[in-house]
Amino acid sequence: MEVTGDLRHDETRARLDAWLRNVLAAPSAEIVRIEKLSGGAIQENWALDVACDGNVRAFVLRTDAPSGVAASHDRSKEFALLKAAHAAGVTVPEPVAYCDDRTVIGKPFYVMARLKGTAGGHILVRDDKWRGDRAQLAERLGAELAKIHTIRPPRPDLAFLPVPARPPAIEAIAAYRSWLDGYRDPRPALEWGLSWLERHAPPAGELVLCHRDFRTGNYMVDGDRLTGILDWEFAGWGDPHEDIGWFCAKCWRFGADAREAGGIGSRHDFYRGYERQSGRRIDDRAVRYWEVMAHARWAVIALQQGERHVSGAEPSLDLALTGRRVAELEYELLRMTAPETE
Amino acid sequence: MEVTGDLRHDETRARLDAWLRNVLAAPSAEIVRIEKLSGGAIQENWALDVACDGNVRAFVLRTDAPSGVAASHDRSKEFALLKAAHAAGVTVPEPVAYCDDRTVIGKPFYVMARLKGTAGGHILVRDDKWRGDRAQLAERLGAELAKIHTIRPPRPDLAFLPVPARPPAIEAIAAYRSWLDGYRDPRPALEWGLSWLERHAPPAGELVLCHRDFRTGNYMVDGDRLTGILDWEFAGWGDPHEDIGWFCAKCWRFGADAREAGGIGSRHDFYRGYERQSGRRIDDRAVRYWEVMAHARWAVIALQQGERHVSGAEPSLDLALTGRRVAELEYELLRMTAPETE
Amino acid sequence: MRDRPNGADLLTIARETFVREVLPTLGADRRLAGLMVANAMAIVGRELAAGEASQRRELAALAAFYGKTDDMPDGETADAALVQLNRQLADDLRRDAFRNEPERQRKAYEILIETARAKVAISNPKYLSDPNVAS
Amino acid sequence: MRDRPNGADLLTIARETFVREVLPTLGADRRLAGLMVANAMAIVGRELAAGEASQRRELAALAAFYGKTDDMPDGETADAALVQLNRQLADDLRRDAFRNEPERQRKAYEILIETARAKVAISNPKYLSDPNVAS
Repeated sequence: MEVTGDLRHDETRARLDAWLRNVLAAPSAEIVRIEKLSGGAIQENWALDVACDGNVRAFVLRTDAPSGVAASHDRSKEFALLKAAHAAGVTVPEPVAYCDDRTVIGKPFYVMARLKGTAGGHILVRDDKWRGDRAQLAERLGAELAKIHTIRPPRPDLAFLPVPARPPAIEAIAAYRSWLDGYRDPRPALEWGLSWLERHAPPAGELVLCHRDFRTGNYMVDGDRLTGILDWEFAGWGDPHEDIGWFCAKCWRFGADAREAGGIGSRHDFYRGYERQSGRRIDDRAVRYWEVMAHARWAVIALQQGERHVSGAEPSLDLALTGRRVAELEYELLRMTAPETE
Repeated sequence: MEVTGDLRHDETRARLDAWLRNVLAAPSAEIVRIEKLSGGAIQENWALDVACDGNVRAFVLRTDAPSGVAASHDRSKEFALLKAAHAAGVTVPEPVAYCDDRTVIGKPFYVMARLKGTAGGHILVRDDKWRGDRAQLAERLGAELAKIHTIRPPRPDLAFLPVPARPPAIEAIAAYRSWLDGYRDPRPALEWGLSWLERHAPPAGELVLCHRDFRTGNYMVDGDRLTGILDWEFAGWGDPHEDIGWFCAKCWRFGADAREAGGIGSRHDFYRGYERQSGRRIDDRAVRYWEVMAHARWAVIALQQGERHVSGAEPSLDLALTGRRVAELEYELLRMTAPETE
Repeated sequence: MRDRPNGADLLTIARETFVREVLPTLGADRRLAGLMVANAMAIVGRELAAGEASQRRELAALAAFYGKTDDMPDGETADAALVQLNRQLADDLRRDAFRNEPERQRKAYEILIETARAKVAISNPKYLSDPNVAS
Repeated sequence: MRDRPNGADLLTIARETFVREVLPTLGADRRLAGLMVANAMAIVGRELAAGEASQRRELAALAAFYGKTDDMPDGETADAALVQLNRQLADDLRRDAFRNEPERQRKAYEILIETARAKVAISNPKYLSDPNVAS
């Protein structure tokens, strides 16, 4: 049997229809529209409209893109994370089913509900484009993150997530250094930042499920309403301040630097939402530390993205331009770690 | 009174209508369509449809572009040349009238009949685009050129054309050297070519009206039929072989190098048309000399075009790219003048 | 000798033509691609216009830092020297070698931030002019 | 040290994206502008990829021709030296100075045609590969 990667292929569609009938336990299920969604440098996302029991249901099918960066979970693990978050009351796309059978579309995939709205960071941060209540959204996102952080080890369903042996910051620094050891060029600015991070690393604290890409651009908003937190492929056990720092870091404000919480709200609103939901105080100094780490991490990821293009594995203007963003991330990392501040 | 350069302006159109009524000696004349034609780096050309005596007549209005290169005649002289060619039986757009009155459109202009067909060099030379009889067209163009060359000094109507004191080749070499003296960069390859041309210059012969831009791209073809020779602004007294060489030079074959006559026909067909019409033999060696000169001249013109962009006088990608074509013209010039051939 | 217009000039007019005549006519599904193309042209244009000056500055600063100013290499040799010196600095920083030498630490930082600033001036100069960013 | 992808690589992928995703969608009235943009990007990309090598070759050849090989300048000094040597050659050729020195004449020609060929390899390499042109 030939398996084609293009889901629009007739035979692939027919196999997918059969699989959907089975997982939906429906007498009939037929894909009436299928369309590749843009974005997703690491995964491929397809929008499916499925006629089922007299209704048309909107799904997303998520599978691997031709090449992925390191540290990304495979689809089965991502699906387990999505189920765990859903069970913890986090606003996420409802998980439908995971498929390991490569005879369906040629690679593993899972299906979840398709959310309404936009995730576009540049749209959400710009005053002239989005007119929702930003304070409310920031507070709501803080509360959502607090819910994610209620997921804690040990969790048999998430047993695939390694439990860090050292403090999470030290683990991260080691991982980035290890990657840099295999990278073709020396990056002294990044090394500077990593050594600063090592000197200032917080001790090990309580471990929670960190989303690890919780930021503007990775949640969906429909009008005023948050419809879901997306992109769970980097999640793992870590320091809760890591997610808060990633969300607030300057490199994820899409140019709306004055709104320190993801370019959409004040840090105060976001913190309040988190603190109310969790009943705990945020350690602002720890968050600031993880904002420095955020720039180091994003710089490493941007180097990895650039390398996917440069190596010839996946020639792409988007990846190439991301590679050239490393400069501003290193520059900001240096600005945050000047010798005067020690 | 304000005069605008845009002929689509209502008041300008009304003044143009009045002027047309007068020169056409028509009770009524009204422009029903006016459109700027593309191309024309040196002149602006406008297509006019004029309702006149119950018919719609098709005209071209020709005037100066914002900046022009050296050695181009003003519109009054160009109009005189067009009239002379028309009177000599050359296939040209019928001249209508010249206007020196700057209150009409703000600058001098003239009007001539608008020809049908295409002048596009790349279209005419490509087998997959133009299916006309190329042998016939090449012969016809040879005959047309011979008719142009029947116009000889003295001509009171063309008294503005300087009579060269030295052999035309020597005049040309002196003019290009003089221009190079004012150019910012040294061009040793061009100097090499010009010195070769000086060493091999033919003596003064009979003077004829040279069109000086008689080449594919400057005549109009409608289906199989030649409808007119265009672009008279460079014409002057010179050696008839100059025009023949310009037409046959490799740099004007639009890539169809095997068809030595302008990329559209064989040299033999073109020569035959010329010789039959003129009753004279073409001196092939002289033509080859002028083909070398053609490359030197085109290189100088391309430098001038490039300089219009580089100087900031007229920023233009088209002009900029023409500037970078100098390299291949100098390369060909060198190939035609290798030391072995002396 | 380079012909005119040179690469930087040619790329500038090509980008202007693209932004003025082509980009506004693109369909919504091609606009992002068009903007990325324009951005890449701008980056490369700035890189061309800047030439080798900042590479030379970086090399001179690093060579001075490591006391290797005797003979400054050039061309491909310079590229290799730049990689080698940056490798040395990266290794030293990994080991936190200047931890107890505040003056050397500060000097290394100056080289790093100047180099980073020069790179951002090529890749995204708006980042440097943003009032929220200026130091 | 330059970040990756470097200018030449970035321009190449930008041009590929433009030619593949943007150019085919252009209206007939924008096609010529689009083709010119693609052509300019190709020229600049080749110029970037070629780097300074042919400039250095040209300078070395001219310096040898005029017996000035003692110390080869670099960077902007090299550009100035290249202009000055080309000016000298242009002046000599204007005066036909090598008319009675066939060997020098031939040597000058070799420098000229090699320089011209290197320029065409940047501006229009198809011209060099055309079977009607190859020498």
